[in-house]
Amino acid sequence: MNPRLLPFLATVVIFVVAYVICWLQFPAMLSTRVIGNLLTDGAFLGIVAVGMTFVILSGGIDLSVGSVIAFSGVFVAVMLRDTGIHPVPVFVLLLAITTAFGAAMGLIIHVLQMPPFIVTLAGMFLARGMAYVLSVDSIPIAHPFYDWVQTAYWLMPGKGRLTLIGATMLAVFVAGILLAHRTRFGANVFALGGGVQTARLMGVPVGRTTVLIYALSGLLAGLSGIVFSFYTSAGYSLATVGVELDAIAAVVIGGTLLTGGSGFVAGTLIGVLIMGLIQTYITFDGTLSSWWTKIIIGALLLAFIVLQKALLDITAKRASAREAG
Amino acid sequence: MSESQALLRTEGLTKTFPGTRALDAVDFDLRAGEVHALLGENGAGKSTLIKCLTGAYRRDAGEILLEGAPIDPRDTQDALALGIGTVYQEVNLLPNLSVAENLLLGRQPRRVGLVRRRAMNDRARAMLARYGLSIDVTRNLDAYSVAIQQIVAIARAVSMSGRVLILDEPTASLDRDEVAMLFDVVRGLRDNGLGIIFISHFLDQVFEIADRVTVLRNGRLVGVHDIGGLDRLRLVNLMLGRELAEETRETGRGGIDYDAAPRLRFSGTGRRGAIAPFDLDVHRGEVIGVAGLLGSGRTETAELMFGAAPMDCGSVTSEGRPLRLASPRDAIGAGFGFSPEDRKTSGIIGDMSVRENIVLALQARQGWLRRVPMRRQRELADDFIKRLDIRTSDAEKPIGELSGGNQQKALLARWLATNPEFLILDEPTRGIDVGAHAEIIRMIEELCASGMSLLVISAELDELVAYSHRVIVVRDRVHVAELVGEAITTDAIVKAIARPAAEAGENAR
Amino acid sequence: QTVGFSQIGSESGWRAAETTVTRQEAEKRGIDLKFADAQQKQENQIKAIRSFVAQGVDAILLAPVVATGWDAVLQEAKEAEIPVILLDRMVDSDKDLYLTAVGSDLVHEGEVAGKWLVDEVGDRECNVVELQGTTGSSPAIDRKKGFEQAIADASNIKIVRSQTGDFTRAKGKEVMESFLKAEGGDTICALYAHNDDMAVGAIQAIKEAGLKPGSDILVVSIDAVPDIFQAMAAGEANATVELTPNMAGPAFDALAKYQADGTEPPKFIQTESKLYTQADDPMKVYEEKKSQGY
Amino acid sequence: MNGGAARLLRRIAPQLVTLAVILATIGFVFPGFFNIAFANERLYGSPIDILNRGAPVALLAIGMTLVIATRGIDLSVGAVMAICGAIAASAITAGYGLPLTLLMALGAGIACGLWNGLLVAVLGIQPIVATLILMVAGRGIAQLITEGAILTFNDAGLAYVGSGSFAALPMPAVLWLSVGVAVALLVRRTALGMLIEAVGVNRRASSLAGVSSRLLLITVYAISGLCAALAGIIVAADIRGADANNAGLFLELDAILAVVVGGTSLLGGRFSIIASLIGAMIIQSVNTGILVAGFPPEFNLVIKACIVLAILVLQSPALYGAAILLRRTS
Ligand SMILES: Nc1ncnc2c1ncn2[C@@H]1O[C@H](COP(=O)(O)OP(=O)(O)OP(=O)(O)O)[C@@H](O)[C@H]1O
Ligand SMILES: Nc1ncnc2c1ncn2[C@@H]1O[C@H](COP(=O)(O)OP(=O)(O)OP(=O)(O)O)[C@@H](O)[C@H]1O
Ligand SMILES: [Mg+2]
Ligand SMILES: [Mg+2]
Repeated sequence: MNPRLLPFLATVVIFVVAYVICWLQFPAMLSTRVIGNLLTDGAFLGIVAVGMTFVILSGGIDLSVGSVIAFSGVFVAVMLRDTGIHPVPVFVLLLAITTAFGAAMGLIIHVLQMPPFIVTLAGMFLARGMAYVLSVDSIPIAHPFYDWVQTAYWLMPGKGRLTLIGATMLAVFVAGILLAHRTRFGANVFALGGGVQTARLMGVPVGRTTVLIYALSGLLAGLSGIVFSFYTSAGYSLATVGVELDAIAAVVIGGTLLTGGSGFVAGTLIGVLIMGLIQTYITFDGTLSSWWTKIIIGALLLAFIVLQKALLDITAKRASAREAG
Repeated sequence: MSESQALLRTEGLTKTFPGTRALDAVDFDLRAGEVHALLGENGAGKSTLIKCLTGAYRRDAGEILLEGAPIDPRDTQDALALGIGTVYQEVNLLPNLSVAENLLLGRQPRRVGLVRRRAMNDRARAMLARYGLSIDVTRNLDAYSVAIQQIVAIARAVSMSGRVLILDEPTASLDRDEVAMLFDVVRGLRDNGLGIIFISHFLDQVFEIADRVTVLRNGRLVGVHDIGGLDRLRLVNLMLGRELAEETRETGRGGIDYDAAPRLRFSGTGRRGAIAPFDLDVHRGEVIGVAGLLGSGRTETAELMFGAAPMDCGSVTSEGRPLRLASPRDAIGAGFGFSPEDRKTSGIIGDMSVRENIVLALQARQGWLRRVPMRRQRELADDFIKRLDIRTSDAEKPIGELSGGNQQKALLARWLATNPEFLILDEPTRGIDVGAHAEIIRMIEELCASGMSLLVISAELDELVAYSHRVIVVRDRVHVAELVGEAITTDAIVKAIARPAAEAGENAR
Repeated sequence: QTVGFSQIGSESGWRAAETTVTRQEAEKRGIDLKFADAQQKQENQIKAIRSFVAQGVDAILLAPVVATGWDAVLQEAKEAEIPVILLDRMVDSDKDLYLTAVGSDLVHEGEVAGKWLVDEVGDRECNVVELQGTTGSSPAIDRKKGFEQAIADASNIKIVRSQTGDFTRAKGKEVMESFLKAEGGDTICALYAHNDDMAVGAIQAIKEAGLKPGSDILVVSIDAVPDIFQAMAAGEANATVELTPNMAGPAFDALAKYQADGTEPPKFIQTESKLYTQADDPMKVYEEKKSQGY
Repeated sequence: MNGGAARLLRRIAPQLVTLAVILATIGFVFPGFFNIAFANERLYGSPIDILNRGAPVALLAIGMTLVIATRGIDLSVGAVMAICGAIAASAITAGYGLPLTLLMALGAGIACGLWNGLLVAVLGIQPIVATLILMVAGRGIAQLITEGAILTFNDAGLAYVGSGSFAALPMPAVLWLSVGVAVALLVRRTALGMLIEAVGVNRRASSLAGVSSRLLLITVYAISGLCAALAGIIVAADIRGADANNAGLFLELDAILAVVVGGTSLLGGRFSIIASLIGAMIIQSVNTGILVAGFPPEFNLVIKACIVLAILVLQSPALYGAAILLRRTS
């Protein structure tokens, strides 16, 4: 087996074990309802985390996504409220805007050689600020198209729902996996993560790839914003604060190195599911106070990361021992 | 040398860095179907010249003509598109990608936009087979030694060069066999009409493969010569601009009292998966050479002895007292020093100045509280810059901006500054020019005369023969033979490397 | 029986008190309360409600972080025949989707505060500085609106500066400091803060600037948390509008009636927005309130 | 010595110019900005406010600079502020007396830093994730101490740390200035600074050269924790209460921003504490400027984003390179 796959496998093993533990404690956790919820509730996070995976693989970071999601919701809501345009063209316009926004950040990062952390931090302020400027109120969305999308789900046996947005996330993951691991663009992303200077010397189009990566992240943040607007039927400028950190955590739990150059899009899906599992577990438990909730989330995050590391170290040791023997 | 013959030409190429004029109006021409060696001391501007050719640097002035037409590569992609393939001095591949991906990055075989993995791996295997390498191409590049990475880099560059192939010190970490293999490939390409630029500090190799040489000194063109009209001495004079006293070794190889108690005794030390347990005594004033093929476990031996890779069996004594070697700090505390093989990732602190790099080990040993006074730091740095002839505009220049060979010298200085009792040098002369090479060998001998013990790993057997009192031969991660005194000859070493283990054992000592 | 409670988070002392009181009320009635803290995120609240539905609780209490976006998940709860009661904030979903809402009218709170100021200053010219809540949050929007409505007819009262203090004491103090610098302390006649915490911070800023809060600058705010009563007792704050943390009591009562015989409660059970001034024996109220987990 | 001063000046010149431009702009928009008065034995005025209000970010930036120099990042500082503020408030109300209270709060900060350092240096967890854990859990711990409420206290001694004055300056300003000077001297008079830089640029090579990189990393996070603790005490003392929910919220981002505006690379290596401190003052000037300017608060973020972008563009190495090129060609 290829040792490159180890971090991913470790994540999967941990997820399965964790789920089994949850199920032993709360048998209701293994219902299609919970599984459907994990997918639906994780949808917007999952989509944005795919974009984040690309960014992190390239050695960058995108702090703007949470704000872009909020901006997208507000933008869609305002457009639907103030103009008679059908949602679909509004979506297209929005995706164009967020993609351009991402591309612009990528361009600044590349041309001005500024650290992504800071550029996207400014982007985070800007996108949230633009959302405020559009509207500080939360704006409900009422449109037949939204009603239709919300009722478009497949009722799994056991009353669980596989919703359209959950399915969208899965589709985005499939596309992301192909793009990252099976295209030249994907290889270039990994190359940037391995070292920008070296990648440049090897003929990787550094500028174009950087711009494309952040554009992709912007695009997916926009898409995630649309999904979020379906999820809540509203646009709200204060929504999704801190989602960028959730996305980063999901990516890292999924076995991608924050230093770039190594990781898996599929691992991110597991990361998102693990984050959802933690939430669900805490709700099922239902006895934790606000503060204990935070402490337990932190402790579980730590546990996952330490376990993953331990698992990797053990397998690495085994492998070297086998080679020697 | 008519105009039509020139495949690649530069006219008045100039490149300035803050504080240095790396290239000063250099004219250079490369013909189709020749191997053209580019020679010069460390810091002469060779790497800079080729980086200007490939667009990695933007030149300040001058023309570049490819087949008579001016070209202006803005980045390396342009150069690749023009059919100029390059192996840069430091291995410039991506450690986090698989070998196959490194070989075919940007040219992966595709079907409907998706990379065909299997086809890619097959192609990669085929590419490496030419160099006698059959490794798992799906593993990450960083699973392999520097030498293998070097070969992969060469394979990649060769496959991308339609018209020109540039090799910047490709043989620095290769063994004879690999070098021979590489030269076969290069000759084949030359016969197919490619122009090849070859940079090396191994003059033997230059004489073996080159058709013409261009010599640079301090960023200026010194001359262009056909190899036929040159001898070694002449070439060295051209490069250095002065006479180099050919070192005549006295046969003072004795003088080590093997009956006295050794300074250090490694008994049964080893590490699973890295190097089999071995015994080794280190005596005062002794130079121990370590020879072996690529990946045989030489570096592992050194890292183990320095505590960089903890041993899992055996014990060490120093002057009869037990010594704990769990980390480099322990080793340094016991008076060890270690100059690692991969200077880019394990040696230099790129963003920091030459001065800081030189005092680093000394400072680390003194502890953070007792700062080496600035005056002393400057003295040390200036002293070593002078003694080792490190070419830098001043001691405050970031070491990353020095030429490769000069970085190596600064690393040596780092350890000499700590005045160690036992110094381990892994490939200390890699990428160092002839002048400095002689200087370093003289220094090794001086150091030993003053009582320091040395363990030197080198792929250059001549060099090992020149200064070793004893040579350890490593094969397949086992110390298989030990040659002492007059028994040390190039032939003997080659034989020990090649001979099966059982026989080699008999010959030890 | 089991009731799920999806709380916004614990961003303020008032919110912590609401959680404490809800727990106490549930315990009093022998209800098993499943508590879920959403850390200020709507998506977490939606997740929590979904998990409550998946667990099959008997009823759900929801303190919504924002008014919009609840239709789908409330619909799901309805389909699973689990009654939902809203606490302290409203949603703009269809009224069929929840059993009832217990809360105060945020606009009204602002009006009460504004009216008090109008009465207090009479015909005097009065420049007011306003400390807003977190930009975009519904209390900030509504309390601003209510206050503006109340002072709309009093042409002598003007809001001269308005900036967000994020509902926090520290920001309240910092922003007040800048107000005092920008306007000059003696031209400001009153401070209106969207919550007491910001007012408490601002009072310190006023004191440090060498002015007397409560007399040089009138201070009116909303929530009625214990600390503001201390300030009132010291004469440093003038009035506060109470937002009771006991929303769960009426909610559980309505729920019990509904479950017993299907009595539909009114769709909105409004709690009182009581005005407290220095005349109301602030120290006594302080002692009463101290035990409520603020 | 003189050469050193000149080098320092050259290093911080861009930050100084930026600060001057921003202050001048505010002064232009709001003419009373530079008025400074003397009352109650201390100075008053907007510039003093900047020094005073900038204290938490400045303190955080000191520790953050060192952490970033090792190629790390510390997201937990905001939460650590909350923890230490809460500890200080509860200790003083429990009657432990000022010295013990301060000791406990500062000790807690160091403990938090050691925890981060352990995760990063010993377990080898990536800094951003390692500190994310404490960022999430730490606020919970702080709330656990205060039980979600604002823990008010009335101890004049502790309040003095936040709102007292010393030598005509507000106490927080005095504190960050002296901690800044102390840490700057500590790292530059000893070899600490150089070793930190070495570890940040190339940890493997530094270890091989005998630098105890593990210990250094832990030390650096501990210093960061200590600075955060002091910032937390100041914030709590300022409002005479520990607000576990909001103390230090999102301040880690401002601190990182200050370090970057100060010209230290997020990729580790060369750092300057003085430049970071000027960076903190730049950020506080922007914040204070926005407050006195009187725009509607909806625009705060957009304005801040634009100013930050402008600063970064002006300080970007690429632009700097282009400027040199221009000068040379002309
Ligand atoms: N990026 C850079 N910045 C500043 N100076 C540089 C840079 N790269 C090279 N130099 C300087 O330019 C000069 C020429 O360096 P170059 O690398 O071309 O030497 P070289 O001939 O390849 O030497 P070597 O044999 O040691 O590899 C040196 O003095 C070096 O210090
Ligand atoms: N020819 C080869 N085929 C397969 N693997 C190899 C080969 N050469 C080296 N390796 C791998 O590269 C790794 C590193 O080798 P290492 O650098 O330690 O060898 P070495 O004895 O120090 O030789 P050198 O320093 O000359 O490269 C080893 O783990 C080995 O498995
Ligand atoms: Mg070179
Ligand atoms: Mg080696």
